[in-house]
Amino acid sequence: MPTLNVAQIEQTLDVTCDTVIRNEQYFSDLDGLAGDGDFGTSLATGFKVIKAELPGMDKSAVGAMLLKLSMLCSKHVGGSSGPIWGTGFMKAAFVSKGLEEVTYDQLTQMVGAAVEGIMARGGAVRGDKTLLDALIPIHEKMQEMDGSDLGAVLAAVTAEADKAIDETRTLVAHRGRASQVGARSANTPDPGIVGVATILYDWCKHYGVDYKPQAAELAR
Amino acid sequence: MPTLNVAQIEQTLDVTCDTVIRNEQYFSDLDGLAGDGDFGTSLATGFKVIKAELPGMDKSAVGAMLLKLSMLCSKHVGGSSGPIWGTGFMKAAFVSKGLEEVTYDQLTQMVGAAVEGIMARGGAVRGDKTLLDALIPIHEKMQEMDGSDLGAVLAAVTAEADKAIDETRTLVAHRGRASQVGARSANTPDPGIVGVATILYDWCKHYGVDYKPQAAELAR
Amino acid sequence: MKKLVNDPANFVPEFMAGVIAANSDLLEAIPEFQLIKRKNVDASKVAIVQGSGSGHEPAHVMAVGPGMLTAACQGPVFAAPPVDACYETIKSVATDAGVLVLVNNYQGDRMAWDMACEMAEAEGIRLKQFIINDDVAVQDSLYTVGRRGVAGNFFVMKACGALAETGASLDEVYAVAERVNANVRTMGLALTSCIPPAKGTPIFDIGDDEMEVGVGIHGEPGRERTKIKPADEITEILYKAVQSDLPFSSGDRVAMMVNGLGGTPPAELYVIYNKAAKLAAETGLTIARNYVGEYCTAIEMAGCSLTMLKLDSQLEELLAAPAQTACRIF
Amino acid sequence: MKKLVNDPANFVPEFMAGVIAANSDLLEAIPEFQLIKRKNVDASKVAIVQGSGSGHEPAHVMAVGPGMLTAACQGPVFAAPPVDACYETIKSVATDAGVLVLVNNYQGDRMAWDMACEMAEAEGIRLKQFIINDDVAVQDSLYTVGRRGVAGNFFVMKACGALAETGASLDEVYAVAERVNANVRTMGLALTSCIPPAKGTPIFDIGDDEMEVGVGIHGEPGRERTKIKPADEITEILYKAVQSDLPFSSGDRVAMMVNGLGGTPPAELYVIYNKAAKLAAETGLTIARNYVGEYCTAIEMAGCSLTMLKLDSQLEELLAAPAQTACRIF
Ligand SMILES: Nc1ncnc2c1ncn2[C@@H]1O[C@H](COP(=O)(O)OP(=O)(O)O)[C@@H](O)[C@H]1O
Ligand SMILES: Nc1ncnc2c1ncn2[C@@H]1O[C@H](COP(=O)(O)OP(=O)(O)O)[C@@H](O)[C@H]1O
Ligand SMILES: [Mg+2]
Ligand SMILES: [Mg+2]
Ligand SMILES: [Mg+2]
Ligand SMILES: [Mg+2]
Repeated sequence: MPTLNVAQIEQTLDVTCDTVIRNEQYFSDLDGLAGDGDFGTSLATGFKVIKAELPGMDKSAVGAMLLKLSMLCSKHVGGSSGPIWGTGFMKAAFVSKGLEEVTYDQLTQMVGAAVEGIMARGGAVRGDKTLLDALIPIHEKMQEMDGSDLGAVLAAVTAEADKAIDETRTLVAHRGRASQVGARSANTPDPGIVGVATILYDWCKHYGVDYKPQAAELAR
Repeated sequence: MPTLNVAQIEQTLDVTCDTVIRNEQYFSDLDGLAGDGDFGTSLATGFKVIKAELPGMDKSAVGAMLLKLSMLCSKHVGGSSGPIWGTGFMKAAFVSKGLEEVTYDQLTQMVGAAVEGIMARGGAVRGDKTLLDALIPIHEKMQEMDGSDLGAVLAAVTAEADKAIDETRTLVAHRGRASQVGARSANTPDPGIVGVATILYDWCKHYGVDYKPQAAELAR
Repeated sequence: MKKLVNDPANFVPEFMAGVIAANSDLLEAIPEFQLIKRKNVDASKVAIVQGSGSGHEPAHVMAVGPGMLTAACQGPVFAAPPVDACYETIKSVATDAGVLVLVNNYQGDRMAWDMACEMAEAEGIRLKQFIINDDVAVQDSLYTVGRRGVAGNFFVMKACGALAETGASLDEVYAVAERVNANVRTMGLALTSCIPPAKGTPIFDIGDDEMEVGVGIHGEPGRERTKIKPADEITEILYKAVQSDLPFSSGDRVAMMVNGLGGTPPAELYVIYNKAAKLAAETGLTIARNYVGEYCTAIEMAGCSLTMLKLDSQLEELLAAPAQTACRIF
Repeated sequence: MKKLVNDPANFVPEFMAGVIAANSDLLEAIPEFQLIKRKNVDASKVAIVQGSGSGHEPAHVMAVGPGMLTAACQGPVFAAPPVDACYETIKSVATDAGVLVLVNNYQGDRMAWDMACEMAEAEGIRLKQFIINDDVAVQDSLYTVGRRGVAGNFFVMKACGALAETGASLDEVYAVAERVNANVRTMGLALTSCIPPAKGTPIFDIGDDEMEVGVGIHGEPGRERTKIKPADEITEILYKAVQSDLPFSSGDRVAMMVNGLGGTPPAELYVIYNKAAKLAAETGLTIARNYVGEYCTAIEMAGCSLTMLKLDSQLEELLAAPAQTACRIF
């Protein structure tokens, strides 16, 4: 069974930084449709710092690196995204505390812990039209699969996030700023879900995993 | 020799009201080029009141009617135009005080008195790029002519005002708000001169006097 | 982008440096956390803190001063401050009498302050958190995070700040926050969009002949988009939404605020006040205090909001008490 | 037209009615002449009056109150008031101590006030007229009517108002007007045009990437049209024009004002102040008092002006004296 070590996860995070920084404007524009237009900037501000600090971070364990990431989110990401992403990384860090590499099962548990933490932090549930509508099915899909082919897992979870964009598009948001505009959040994609899907799709491209995007926001 | 009685002058003033009211926006737009864009509105505000009050005014003498007109300008015309036009009408009223009709010579004196009054009020001289650059040559032309054919006089003074538009166009204003923008008032027509010329040209049309306008601002 | 800015990334620190430079007798900053606090905090009195996205000036960092906030931190434009800035804000003014944390009801602000409060309490700091939600434009239901906190926030800060100056206890100051919030209602309207400096483009599009009724102070869509109406009709829409919601009724004494959203000049706000005062008289309300100007802006958005607060004698006294912030006329 | 207005013809009377409704304890109006005056004028003190076009709020009618103007009248937007309004303004507050008529240097205002003053003097009213001309953008020469009166006007009103309250004579108040005017300089900058309600369209056109340096408060063209520059460079342009003109030099104590032109939000004004304060420090100036906000607007124009006043100890006292107008925060 394949495992992921600190260096491999660092690499993935570095790709994530690039994705977030490159999409600053696009993510903010999406947030402008039913929100307040800061999602891209908030995230990119933090990930610019993460990108810069990643090389020098404590690499003694996966958990140590993720805890530092969580702290950088608390410090440099404003808006709802700071607490949400900060909480997610923190919970995943707790699961991977002291581990120099993580197994597929541990990885799945990390995602599960992040999902639970985010739900507790913001009170959102599935169907509230937040990035949890991507993360929850991703976690379920990871539980279903055995992890022998990480490429296949990546393609499968990207597909979940991709699907979530279109499946939630017509919903009315029940959490976050978008929920305060009532019916007018319907027929706009949720920027958080698009963000998660875009990150995963960029991982596919980076690792040479073949994936054909469906939602307009991915296939642009 | 033809004379002009109160009713005839009233008629001319009524035509003037229509001209000023119709050109409110255009005159303001011209004033926006190097001034503050209120010339049309200031003038039209006053002439709307004049138009309404004209029928009920004291018609015992030309002077009495013009004095009332002057007072309405002081009361209802804001900006520089209030004192300028108010002073002009007032000085003309003094010359025509108690007269039920005026001769051509008296008419010429009235215009001369208005010119002097306006010069004293605002300190402008010929060439300062104000409506005096129309009124001064008009007064001189009236002194040259004998007034036996009032239609010919009207055509001739309209031509003076018309010429003044183009002759002053390239000048830098030395009086009024436009003077405070320095060289940037050059190559814009003076709204006051255009106003005088437009009124006279409309008189030509109303009284069936043939006149071919030269300046772009008249021939529009 | 028609703005007086340098590098947009420095917009918030630079304007905050300007606020401090202009008020160095009264205020000091901790730039690392985009935090402004009063000089000489009195440890025997309740401290009042707040912190939210930037772009609403004079709210929130410019509301710091005697009789108002004790400290406040700013996030980036329209984004809640990072968690650690919130935490440091509480810590920087934590008094023996305790800290009242006033949070406008946005999920981002709430989560950040929740985390910060947990951290501060873990260190033994005594505090209470209160959530402000005066925006009637939000059609509340079980499935949303509830109404937004908007210009009514001013009255909560003012009343709490005045009461804290008297040496009242944390519970007493908290109770006044509750009473103000329960009696204050706001509704906003936008004529134009606005441009967050870092975004560089308008936050939403709106036609030349359109207005957004019930807009949020971050440009969030409101109740509806309609053709621009005359000022009196606009005032009626805002007034009815606010008046009917509490409801305010005949005999009530109220404070009325016409708040400019940033791009609307003073004279237009008085055109709105003129009509709103007439409508209040028709309802039988007495306007005991009025506020016309910029209190909670949305960068340079053109538009306004109308706020009414139902007064009792204590609130009336608290509003009348002296206070001082970075906003001055003379 | 993105404005909170009803019939544009009623814009000025309606906003003035709003100002009176919001300040009925302090002020009263004579609507026929678009005139606002203080209640309870003290006949033993010098009265100070002003009147100019509307669209500059809080100047000029909103500057009426104890320690500021005694009365003011408004013309239509951007047009001097009619002669008879000026005359009635003088008459309405004429005191035994005399009237100081403060006129901003525009030909329209000057002619109207000249005529009004002649009429008032003919009736035996004691008065003096003073012309304010602080705008350094105007390249003065024998052939113009001279520099415009802009935001520096605030300091003339404030100093004269404070001195008049002490019971000073007309000559003494006039002398202070002279001293303030001799020591105050202003330069403005526009990012956008503005729309007089009755005109309905912008007063001038300006490109999306352009700014107008030295703009007048009625949108009059300034010294030059350039590409938009960063806030710090803009501040340098304004500062240098103002500083070098008097000139202000090392060791001077000054009052500094960053005035918003109507459409620029508070935070941006503080970005300008932040840089201007640094430049002043480099010159060796001490900013004894500062003013950041809207004092003299050009309807909803985006942009600002920078004003500096060189202080002496009497002026510093006069600026610090209490005053009250229709503009309030609390
Ligand atoms: N309570 C919540 N739980 C989980 N995710 C949320 C929650 N609220 C908002 N989000 C996610 O955050 C995104 C918006 O982030 P951001 O723009 O930073 O927040 P804000 O609403 O404070 O401006 C949304 O698109 C949504 O996916
Ligand atoms: N000193 C003056 N003497 C005569 N006419 C003048 C003078 N100043 C300005 N004008 C005329 O008045 C016109 C502008 O009028 P108006 O827009 O009402 O004045 P303001 O400059 O006060 O806005 C100018 O086009 C010019 O013809
Ligand atoms: Mg957002
Ligand atoms: Mg004009
Ligand atoms: Mg946000
Ligand atoms: Mg004018």
